[in-house]
Amino acid sequence: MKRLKNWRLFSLLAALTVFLAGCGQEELSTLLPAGQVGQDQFNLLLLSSAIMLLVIIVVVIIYLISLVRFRRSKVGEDHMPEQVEGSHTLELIWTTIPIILVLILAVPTVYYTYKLGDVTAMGAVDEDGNAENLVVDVTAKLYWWEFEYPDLGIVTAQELVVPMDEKVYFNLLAADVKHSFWIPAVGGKLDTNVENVNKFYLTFEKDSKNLKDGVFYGKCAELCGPSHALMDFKVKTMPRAEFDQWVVAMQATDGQMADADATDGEALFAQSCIGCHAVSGVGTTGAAGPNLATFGDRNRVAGYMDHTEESIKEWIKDTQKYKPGNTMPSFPQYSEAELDALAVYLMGLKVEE
Amino acid sequence: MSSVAQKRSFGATVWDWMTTVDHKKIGILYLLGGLFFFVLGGIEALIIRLQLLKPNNDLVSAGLFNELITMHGTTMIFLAAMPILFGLMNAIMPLQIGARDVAFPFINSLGLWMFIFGGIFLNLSWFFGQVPDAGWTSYTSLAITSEGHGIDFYAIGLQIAGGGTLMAGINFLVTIINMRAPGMTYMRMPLFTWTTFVASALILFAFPPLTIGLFMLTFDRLFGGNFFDHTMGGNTIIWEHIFWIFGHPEVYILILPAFGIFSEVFPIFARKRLFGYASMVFATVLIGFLGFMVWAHHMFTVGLGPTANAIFAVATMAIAVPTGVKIFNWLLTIWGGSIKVTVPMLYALGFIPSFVMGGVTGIMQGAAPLDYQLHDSYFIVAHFHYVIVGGVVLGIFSGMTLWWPKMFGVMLSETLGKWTFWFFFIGFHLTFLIQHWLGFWGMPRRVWTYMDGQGWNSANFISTIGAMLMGIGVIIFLINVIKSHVQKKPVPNDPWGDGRTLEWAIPSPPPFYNFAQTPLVRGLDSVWIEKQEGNESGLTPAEPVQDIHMPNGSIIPFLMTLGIFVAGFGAMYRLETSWGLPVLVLGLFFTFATMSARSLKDDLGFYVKKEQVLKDLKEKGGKI
Amino acid sequence: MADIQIYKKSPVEYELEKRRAKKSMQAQIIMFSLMIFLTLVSFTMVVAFNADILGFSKYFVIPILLLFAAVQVGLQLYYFMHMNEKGHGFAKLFMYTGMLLAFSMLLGYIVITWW
Amino acid sequence: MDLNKKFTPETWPANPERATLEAKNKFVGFWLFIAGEVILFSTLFGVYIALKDKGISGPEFSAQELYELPLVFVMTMLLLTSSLTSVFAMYHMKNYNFKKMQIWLSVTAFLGLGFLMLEVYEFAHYAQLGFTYNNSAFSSAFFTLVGTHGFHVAIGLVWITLLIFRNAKRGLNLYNATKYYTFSLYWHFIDVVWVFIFTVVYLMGVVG
Ligand code: HEA
Ligand code: HEA
Ligand code: HEC
Ligand code: CUA
Ligand SMILES: [Cu+2]
Repeated sequence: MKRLKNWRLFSLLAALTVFLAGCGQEELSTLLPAGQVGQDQFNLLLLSSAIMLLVIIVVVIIYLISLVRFRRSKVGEDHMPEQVEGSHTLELIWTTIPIILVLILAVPTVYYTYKLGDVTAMGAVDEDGNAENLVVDVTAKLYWWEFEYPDLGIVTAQELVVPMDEKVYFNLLAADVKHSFWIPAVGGKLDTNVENVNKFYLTFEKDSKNLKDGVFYGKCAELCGPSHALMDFKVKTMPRAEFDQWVVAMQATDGQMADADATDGEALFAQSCIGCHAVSGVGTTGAAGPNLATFGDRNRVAGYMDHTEESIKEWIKDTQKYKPGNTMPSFPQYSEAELDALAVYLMGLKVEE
Repeated sequence: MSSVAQKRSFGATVWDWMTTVDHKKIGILYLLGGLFFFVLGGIEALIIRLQLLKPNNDLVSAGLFNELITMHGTTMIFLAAMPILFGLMNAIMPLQIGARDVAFPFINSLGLWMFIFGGIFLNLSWFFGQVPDAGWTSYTSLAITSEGHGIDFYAIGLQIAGGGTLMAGINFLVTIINMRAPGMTYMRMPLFTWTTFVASALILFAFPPLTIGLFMLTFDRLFGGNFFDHTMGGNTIIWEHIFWIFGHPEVYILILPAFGIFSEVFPIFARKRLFGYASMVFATVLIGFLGFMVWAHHMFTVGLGPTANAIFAVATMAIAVPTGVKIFNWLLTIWGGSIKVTVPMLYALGFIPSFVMGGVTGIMQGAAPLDYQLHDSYFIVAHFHYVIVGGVVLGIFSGMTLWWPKMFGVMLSETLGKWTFWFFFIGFHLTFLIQHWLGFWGMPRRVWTYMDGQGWNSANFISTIGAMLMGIGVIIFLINVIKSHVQKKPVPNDPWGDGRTLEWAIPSPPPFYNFAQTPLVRGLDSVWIEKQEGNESGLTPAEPVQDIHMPNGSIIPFLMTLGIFVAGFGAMYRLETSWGLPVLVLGLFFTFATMSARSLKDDLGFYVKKEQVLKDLKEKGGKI
Repeated sequence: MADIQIYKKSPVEYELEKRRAKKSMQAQIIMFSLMIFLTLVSFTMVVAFNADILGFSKYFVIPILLLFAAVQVGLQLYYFMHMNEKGHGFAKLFMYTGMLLAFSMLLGYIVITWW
Repeated sequence: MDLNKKFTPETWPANPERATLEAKNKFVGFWLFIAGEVILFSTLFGVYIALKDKGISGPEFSAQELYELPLVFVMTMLLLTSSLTSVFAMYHMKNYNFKKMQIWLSVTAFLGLGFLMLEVYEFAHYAQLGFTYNNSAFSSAFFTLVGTHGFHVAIGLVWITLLIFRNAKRGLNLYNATKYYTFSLYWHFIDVVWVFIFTVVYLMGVVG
């Protein structure tokens, strides 16, 4: 109990300094956690910052005092200091106190390590054999993200859609080189290795609708080639009911046709793009390009460009210019009209209202 | 006529430096080579910072940026910081223990040339247009798929330079074990010698894993190995383990000698014996030992599981304790002293708060769950520049200014030195302090650009300005060096007035045999003791003046390394050219031939005659 | 540094030294036989294990194999490489440190971090 | 130091391998080098253990099926015996008996050569079966670990051959005594590594 109280005091102190220096933006700052995992980590940050601040303050105080008091200009040119050998008492003190400080940090560290690493509930099923928890399979590819919901039979890309206030479990894997999956505002990262599946969970407790762009930002945190910096993704969080609606809408995209004004684009797309890009949300992972079933609902093109028809056209014309090293071919042969048609068609691919 | 003479003497000078086995000259070559690469790596850093000056900047392309960070990190760690420290160790450590030379002068020179050729090999990649681009850590899924020969330059270049490092490490160890002057017991050794010893032991144990790792990387890329190809059963995580089993001790190889330098500087300029000498030694050894037990703290997010993460987290935090002991001992050394703020002292004073700030963020990263957020963000960049620049680089500058007169016989200007310090110090904090927050705000490291509207603009701007200030500081330092060497005022044995260890009792620069008579050491800070007792020379000889045995110079180390260097190119182009294989074989054969030449020819060195020593003594004023 | 002092041993000393050398030679031969013996046992054990003669479990055989290897290495180091003699303090220090580090690295690498 | 200084068994120092400072340096340096090699080989062992039986080589190329113990046993005996012969050689060196030392060292070299030939045969045999370096992660790790050891043996052979011929005429002195001695250390260390190779790679591989 007592420790808890001290803890609060420290937190307050640390929080103050951190806040004074600014907290960053809600959709991607680790200082404004939007879920339990991020919150746990933030608490650890506060605790450790407080300890570290204390250490720094103590060191700096001793340092400044000796600097002020023992300058040669002050003690005199001929002053001969006493040649002290050492002091066992002092040595004992400055061994013990750091040990205590480290222990104070070590206990919650170990606790949270196990807590955040606990994925035993991942495979749990209820009586009917349905999964109790939402599981998302994440596949990281050069330079885009694929999100499959294996229990729901749907797949999407670039924008992760998740329900709020429940644990969402993730299977992480890389398809080519190593990447790392990070949603700063929601929780820490976990690498997507090439040879094994990593598992962890996150909880999302803030509705992304209220954010600046209506999404949380996700990042690739492991150097993966020239366009590593552009390997962003977005996260939409919504109440469970809304999520369920979204899932139903996704499941209904199978075989759906475009509106009348986009049939030209649809034809073109079927001709050259469908080999890599699915336009139905029903399916599994493994496509060569991102699933575009929800393309119209997104707010970025290729993860980072503005979500406008202009960007789409630019992108299709010269993909390497916008994401060097990515695996989509450019289509410079398309006329302005054809590009327009494609853009209109793509913008029309929506499952949300 | 005169120009011919001059030319010949120039050639002779070059030959002299190429064949030298004198530890002081080798030290100078290490230092100059390291400084060259420091400026190179610094220029790369400046370009990195300029690219990140504003959002969506396009000063450099994405590919080039990755090449720049890789080469910046690799150059700074392997070719700048370590060699400069080696330079100081080489030049000073034998003097501190009263030795005439290092244990293996020949191998010393071999190590030097391997560093230089390895560095050249690595940097030739710029001229071939195929530059390493997978980060200085070269994680293998990316490093294996990276096209061109960039990563090959990295693997082979580091292999060559790393071999040299290993030799230097063994050489220092044996020197300290065997060549101490009479009376120089282990517990009387200056702390710089101690840290050299421990850092060399770390080299001995940390570099073999790197050798293996680089070997596997080379073979995977060039000879069809499958260590890291998961489709063939390989495993990329092996590389991460091996790299960090090497990599974490490596950072202590860098910082411990810097700690040693500060442990010399504080007593000299506070006129006070180092506080808690024995605990300083113990802490050094402990840090070195623990350094091997924490490598997985770089891999918290790899998915090793909570047990591994928890164990390595706690082990990591333990390092705070011995490091804290050192910090407080330094504080208590200046406490009650008589502090004179010269340039070396200025760096040492700047070091304390800077390093503590970097060290404590290291402990924060050690808290594994917190590191899930911090890892691969700019927070990490901030942490390690705080410990490296705030610790190692300040240590290097401190040590260079402290021993420059001893090594070159030239005093650097104090005024310019202070300008350098303030520009560098302020620039340093400006550059890296704000990066902690960039990390908190979600900015990953190794990004070549960033979009507007993420709240990172002004922080990056400030950071870049800071880097420019650091650049100005370094330029002033270079000007200082040139200016001081042009003026070239003679320097006394102990230019700082309060030298405590043996190197301050002999001329600056010392004669090539260092000590006319091997000194007798009567305690810690032996020169200080002698002077307190009224012995103005600071030395008590342990032997009469007699003939001195010295090793012969040799061009073989240079040639031996040249062979390896050539072989490296052969290996790299073996697959796509017809000349690759023959060149590889030829290079290795050449190296082997020079090796045999060395072992077949008895090289017993020569003697400096007693009369010569006496004559030198007289010229220098009769004192030893 | 220079030349070493040439010192002529007295006949008694000389004999003594010779005898000592002989004795240590004998010890070395005994140790060698021990090593051969351990090797033989190791190989036989494995052959027997494979032929299912003895019915040992794998988890019994492997530790024994490793133990025998460790003993052999100790014998090599102490008898053949003379680590038991004077003037080998630093050799011991570095060999033990090296082995300790190697051991803990392998332990950490294989046991706690490998999946 | 005078190279041509001739010794008699009576004047020959008790520890000729570290009688001068240069010799002491080499002696210490070589031990340190060996300590470094300990780490080098344990890294290789770690890699091997992690990659054992990994890859697409197929069941006929699993450690259990592949290795042939009789061959390994012969190799082991050769190497162990060569360790003993080099001990004999050092015994004679301490007694200033140059001729006998040279003879025993030659025996050592021959035994080492026998070992190396068998290893070459073993590798060639595996390659013939299709188990080549490029076959799988397992094969790369196997050949690298065992091959690095074999490479050390080869270096040792070249070294001792050079020593034997080079000094045949000049006899034993304090300059080359250290060289002989460090060679014997090196040779024993190679044996130490082999003990672990036959245990960890072959025996444990066959046990499965
Ligand atoms: C000279 C170099 C140097 C030094 C000395 C250190 C010192 C330390 N480092 Fe750092 N580190 C690097 C160089 C260095 N590091 C580099 C280059 C990287 C990045 C590599 C890459 O990914 O590219 C890195 C990365 C790195 C990571 C990985 C982060 C990540 O990628 O996720 C971690 C994690 O634990 C870490 C921890 C530590 C710790 C605990 C120390 C400790 O030794 C610090 C100890 C010091 C103190 C703590 C201060 C003094 C102590 C006191 C005043 C006593 C009281 C203190 C307390 C009670 C806390 N470092
Ligand atoms: C010893 C190690 C060391 C040192 C000293 C430095 C020094 C500096 N580093 Fe660092 N850095 C690393 C080691 C080091 N670095 C490593 C290991 C990485 C990780 C790489 C990776 O991710 O793989 C890294 C990465 C790194 C990054 C992150 C890149 C990224 O993740 O995208 C940045 C960005 O700010 C940076 C900046 C700097 C700056 C501004 C300095 C400054 O302190 C430099 C100061 C020096 C100068 C400014 C020189 C100026 C000289 C002149 C101007 C000379 C002009 C004169 C003539 C031409 C005659 N470095
Ligand atoms: C060879 C496979 C391939 C083909 C053919 C292909 N693409 Fe792509 N496409 C990709 C890949 C891979 C990406 C992801 C690129 C990245 O972000 O790194 C992508 C990304 C996109 C995006 C951005 C997706 C998003 O979620 O923001 C659009 C839009 C797009 N492609 C449209 C098209 C159109 C239109 C065509 C046909 C004219 C086409 N693609 C043909 C592979 C392909
Ligand atoms: Cu994917 Cu960085
Ligand atoms: Cu580390």
